Amino acid sequence: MRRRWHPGWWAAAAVLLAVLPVVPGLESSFSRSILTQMAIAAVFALSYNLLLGQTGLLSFGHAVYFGLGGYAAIHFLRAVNGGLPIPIPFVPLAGAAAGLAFGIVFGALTTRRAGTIFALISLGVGELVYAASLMLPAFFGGEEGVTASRTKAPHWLGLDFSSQIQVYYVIAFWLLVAAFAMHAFMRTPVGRMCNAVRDNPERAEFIGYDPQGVRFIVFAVSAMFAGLAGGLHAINYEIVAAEAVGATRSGVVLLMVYIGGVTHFVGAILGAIVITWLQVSLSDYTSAWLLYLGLFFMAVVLYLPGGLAGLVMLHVPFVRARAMGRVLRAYALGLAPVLAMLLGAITLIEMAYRRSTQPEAGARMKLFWVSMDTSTPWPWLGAALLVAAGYVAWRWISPRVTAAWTIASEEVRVGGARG
Amino acid sequence: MELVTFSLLNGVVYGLLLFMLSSGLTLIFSMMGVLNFAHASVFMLGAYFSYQIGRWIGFWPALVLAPLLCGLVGAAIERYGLRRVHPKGHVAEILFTFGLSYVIAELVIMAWGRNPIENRVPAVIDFPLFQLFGTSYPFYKGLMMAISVGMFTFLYLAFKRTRVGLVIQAALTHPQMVSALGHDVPRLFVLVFAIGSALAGLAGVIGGFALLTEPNMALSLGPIVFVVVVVGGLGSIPGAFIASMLIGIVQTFAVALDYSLLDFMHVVGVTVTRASPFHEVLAIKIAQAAPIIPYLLLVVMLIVRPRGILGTRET
Amino acid sequence: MAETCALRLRELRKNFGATQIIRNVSLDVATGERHAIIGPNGAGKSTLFNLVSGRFAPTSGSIRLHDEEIAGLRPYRISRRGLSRSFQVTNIFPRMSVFENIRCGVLWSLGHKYTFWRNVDNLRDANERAEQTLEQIHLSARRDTLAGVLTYAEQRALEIGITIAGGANVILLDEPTAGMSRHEAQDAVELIRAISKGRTLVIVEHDMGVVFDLADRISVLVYGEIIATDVPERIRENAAVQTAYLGTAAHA
Amino acid sequence: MRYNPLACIALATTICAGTAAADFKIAFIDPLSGGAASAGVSAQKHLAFFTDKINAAGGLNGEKITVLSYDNKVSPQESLIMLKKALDEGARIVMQGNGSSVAHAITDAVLKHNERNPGHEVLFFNYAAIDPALTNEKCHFWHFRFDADVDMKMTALTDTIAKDPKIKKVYLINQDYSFGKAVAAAARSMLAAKRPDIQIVGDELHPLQKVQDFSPYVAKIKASGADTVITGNWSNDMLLLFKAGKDAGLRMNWYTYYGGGLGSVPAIGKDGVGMLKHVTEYHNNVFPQMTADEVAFKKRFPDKGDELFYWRLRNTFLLLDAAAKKAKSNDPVKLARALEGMKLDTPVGPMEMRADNHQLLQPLFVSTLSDKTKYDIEGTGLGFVTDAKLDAQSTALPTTCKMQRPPA
Repeated sequence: MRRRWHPGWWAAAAVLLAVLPVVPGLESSFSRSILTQMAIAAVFALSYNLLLGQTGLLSFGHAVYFGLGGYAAIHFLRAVNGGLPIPIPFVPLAGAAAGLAFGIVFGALTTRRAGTIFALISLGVGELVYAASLMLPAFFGGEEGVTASRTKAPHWLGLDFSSQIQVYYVIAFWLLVAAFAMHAFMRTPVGRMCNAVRDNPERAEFIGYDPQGVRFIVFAVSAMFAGLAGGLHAINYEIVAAEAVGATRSGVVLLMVYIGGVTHFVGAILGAIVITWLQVSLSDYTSAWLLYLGLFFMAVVLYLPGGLAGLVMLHVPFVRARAMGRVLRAYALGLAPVLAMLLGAITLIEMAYRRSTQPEAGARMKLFWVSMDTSTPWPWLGAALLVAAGYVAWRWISPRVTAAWTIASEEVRVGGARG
Repeated sequence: MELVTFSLLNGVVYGLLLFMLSSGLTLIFSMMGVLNFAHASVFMLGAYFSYQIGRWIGFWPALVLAPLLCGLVGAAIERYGLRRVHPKGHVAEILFTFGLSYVIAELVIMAWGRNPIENRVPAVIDFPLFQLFGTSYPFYKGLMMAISVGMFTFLYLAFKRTRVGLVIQAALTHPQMVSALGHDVPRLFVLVFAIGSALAGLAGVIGGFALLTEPNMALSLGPIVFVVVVVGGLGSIPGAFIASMLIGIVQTFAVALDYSLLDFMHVVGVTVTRASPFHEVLAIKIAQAAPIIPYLLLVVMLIVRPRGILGTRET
Repeated sequence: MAETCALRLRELRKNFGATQIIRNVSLDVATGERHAIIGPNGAGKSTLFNLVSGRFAPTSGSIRLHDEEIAGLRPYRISRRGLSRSFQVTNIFPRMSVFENIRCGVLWSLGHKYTFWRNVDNLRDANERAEQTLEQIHLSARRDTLAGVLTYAEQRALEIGITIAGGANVILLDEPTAGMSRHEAQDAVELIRAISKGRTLVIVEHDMGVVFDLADRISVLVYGEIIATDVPERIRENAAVQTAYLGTAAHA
Repeated sequence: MRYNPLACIALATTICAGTAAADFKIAFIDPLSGGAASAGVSAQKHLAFFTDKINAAGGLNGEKITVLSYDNKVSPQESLIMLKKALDEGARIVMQGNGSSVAHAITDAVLKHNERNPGHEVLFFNYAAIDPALTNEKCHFWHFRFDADVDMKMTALTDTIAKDPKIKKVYLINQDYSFGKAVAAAARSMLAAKRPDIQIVGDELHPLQKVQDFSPYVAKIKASGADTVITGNWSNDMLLLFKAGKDAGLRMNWYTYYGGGLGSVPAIGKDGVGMLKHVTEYHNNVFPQMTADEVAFKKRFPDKGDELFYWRLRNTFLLLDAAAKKAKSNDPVKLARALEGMKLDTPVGPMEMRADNHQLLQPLFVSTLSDKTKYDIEGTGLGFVTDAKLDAQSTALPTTCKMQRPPA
């Protein structure tokens, strides 16, 4: 975050967003709706990272502002259907306004504290708003939620926004605007003070800043962008239901931002893409997808605090110093045992799942193009053996991998000094 | 009059259940500062272990073995997981246990399937303890109350009176100094986490009869456990006990009150027409909102008095 | 007439539970004066700083900064009134660059406060002041490295840099040269002398060489009480000070 | 161009769309993981069973039915994404049941899809979401419901209550969301009409899936002196309510919607005998002998928890098969027209798909738990025995549905 992204990056991102839905293989309406969902998730994740990554505030109730923004936008869209002459692309702004308003109201309560206490207050507020959403059908529409239509609205530049591609471009536009605005926000005085309050709230107080004031401003701004994301959700799905403020959505955005990488701006976007894809597609391949997601999350917390973006950025110096070849060779070395372990573990998990949740589907089962009979002990033994062998091989090879790694980083350092 | 005594008794029973649930977490959170999101999952494991052991061997051995097993699970979690995460700060600890709660729920599905299992109250303790105005109270609820009080005394004494308790307390704020004095702090943390998890397991054995034993049990229990610990006050066992009693009784009495703000305003002479937007909010009866009262209490307490009722510190 | 006294403490007391740390301290620091506070370990020097800078609220007594009462105010209110302090234990922003650490110290005093509509790289006044301060503490070469990876002495210099960056007219330095080598301490003294021109300086220091080199007046704090306040020469001969420092041996 | 992580990640997730084979695709969108998975997985088994039966008999007009299952985790947003995936893969019928919130999301999306894509229409078969709005103010030509709605089931329950003179005081307890409120409202209006002498001594709403301990509510029911409880609670809220009642030794007539649901009968156990009643379109003791379908279902799915629970899915596929033969085409629009107003006979009596609001009228049974039945539930030794049977026509209720039909 130290240097400002020079315009080239933003242009590249804009071109990429424009090209994506017409890339062969991505132009089916399902793929486009996934891309749209990833864009919405990216805006939401970026807004959450303003809190977690930039100001060190762990919130368990960020979906409140997403959902309330969504409800405001859908009610606004209903007004548009009733004749208000506002074109569709401007409807998400109603969500942003609602997000800001509720961010200010709840922010005044929540940002009085930081750390664990802040997390618990946000948890409490999240539970209260979710319970209220089921008890107040007038605004929240009860169980069936609130619906509206994005075609019964004034056309704008000749577009009627009925097709998925048009909605995608509206949402991609807002993603670009929101990302640019949030990135710029971090470059303002109060944005810099967010990092200061994250690193050392006490010292921030001795240079004239009230940490609660800084937390309050970033909370309101983050709630505004979460509301914007809610607004995008509203125009994309044309329905907002109580789950929009639910605890699961708060949990998912936390997974996205942490797995993506809290320390880098692009981390939240990366996390949004990966987790949205996992959520939608992985559940088709295996019913144990939540187990894999949980294990993947714990591995990131343990071994990859920088997240995926951190992992990528870790390798940038290698690429620059052209030492990447050595690093890749080191990885290749360690790949075989790790793969063996993974394969064995996945087989064990899938077999156990088949026996406990689908007994009637019989004992025979096909996994990785290999069919096996789970009632006989052999596949279980085989898989366990695979895991054990993989582990032993990894213990034997890992010193070589780390050695190769240190040589490569040595090269970079020396290269760096020479360059 | 009958309703009042019932509400009071039900409130106490529910309060003791809440304390039993959160006693392990009180120990872990106040001694290690770890906000264990997976605490309810270990509680669920306790229920499943007691069901499984109960079917193989019988209820009484299960009452002893299930908590021990959960203690081992807790020790493994601290030793192979949390130990690496401690230096990364409280946020990383919370996130680690957050991921762990997903994993434990799926592992339970992998072992026992998705549907609720019939964790019926075993015959040996399935008889009414006493009758009150025609309502019978089962023995297992009596056993639960006894265990809950037992846990309180054990924790209170161990925490304050024994040397180990004091050493652990010191290790929380000054780990380097305590290890300099010759105590193996990492092993202490494993011990604390194991005891906390064993308490959760014990609570699970009985809780499994009162609640539903199913993979979603931990999620549906949800954050009620944190409410008890935080409202009670960080680092205070008596605080947690008072908080669980308070929540249990207030929530039970709230269910008995069928009045809403609207009725109150009528009494005061202010009428709110059905058309006004506030009518819907004011018409919510206290009984309707009863189960979310703990979260209201949590938010208000954290803002007004983050130390909680008897807490000694804020984080 | 120009105000004579920048800082005035009257019957200041602070106790934690039963133990009394600061017992009835009264002290005047004239504007533009360089005042040193010395005393054995545990005399309450840091606690006194914490009371004046608002980190702790005093149990009783008054603290007046430029004739305005500041006892019990939050640190950011006191800092905004022109009082800035450094810490004995380094207290910087580890995951921000050295330049950013300094620039954060500058932002409030230049009136940027909570602006979120202007890019900080375009604030010429803030960037110039930060570069200037960076120059003063000789850390320009380490401009873009993360503060957390600096050496101990560099972090101590940065600590002073953040304190003086805001241009406060009353500066409190809590053992600025602690842990520095002779050469580094000498540089630090030159720096302190330079930045305290035209400003009021209160410094807590153990290194008597630095104290006698810098201070116009010295106060000696022992067990929460000021036993003497005078010019350096007289403090050196003062019997009470010697017994406090050297124990009873002085009478032999 | 500098290394841009965004580009490489997006390309790596190329998702290839399935090729549309020439068979009749039905998309089944329901929870298959997470909390409500047991209901979704059970329905999935019923679909597999009944579609295999039709395929064995040659399929629909020669096209084999294939069921595409999508896990929506009871989330409206996930369901809409899965719906798009199903439409891409050429599904012609979408089936869903768990959660009115999901049903409303799908019915709204299907209507908009069909309006915006003439010629690629899709039908929505709703087998379990019983919010009355779906066949009244929110009705449309493409939505068919194969389960009696809240008001129809309440008619059956209140008819049985009306015939029982011993019932004097009724206590209503429901979940605090649109479904629970609909149940309470229907109970109030119908009891007032049929038995004005019955006193409603309690009308309780509690948050959905949030209450851990129902003993305070049981105490309130006892204190109110009620002799009967009417509730629409389902899954945990039903099981925990029964458990608290059993612990407190509460002897009460239970009139429920989902009292026979998975885990409910084991929860109430012997206390429910003669007291627990529920309204369903079938139960396993309607006939002295188990029907052929139930035997075949039991053979294929031997697990204790897997009963042929959704009889209405059997009716659904009977109607679909008949409609395909009548329309002699598998085009959704023709199928829908054929389905409207169709009458069919079933072992339990005639059923009719109403033309005006696409609500299926089928016989409803009010049955009571008893320990002397031939077939039991979940191995508890307890089963349901029929109290009253309402034939299809008597369950019909007036509708406010104003349906716009596509041009002929």
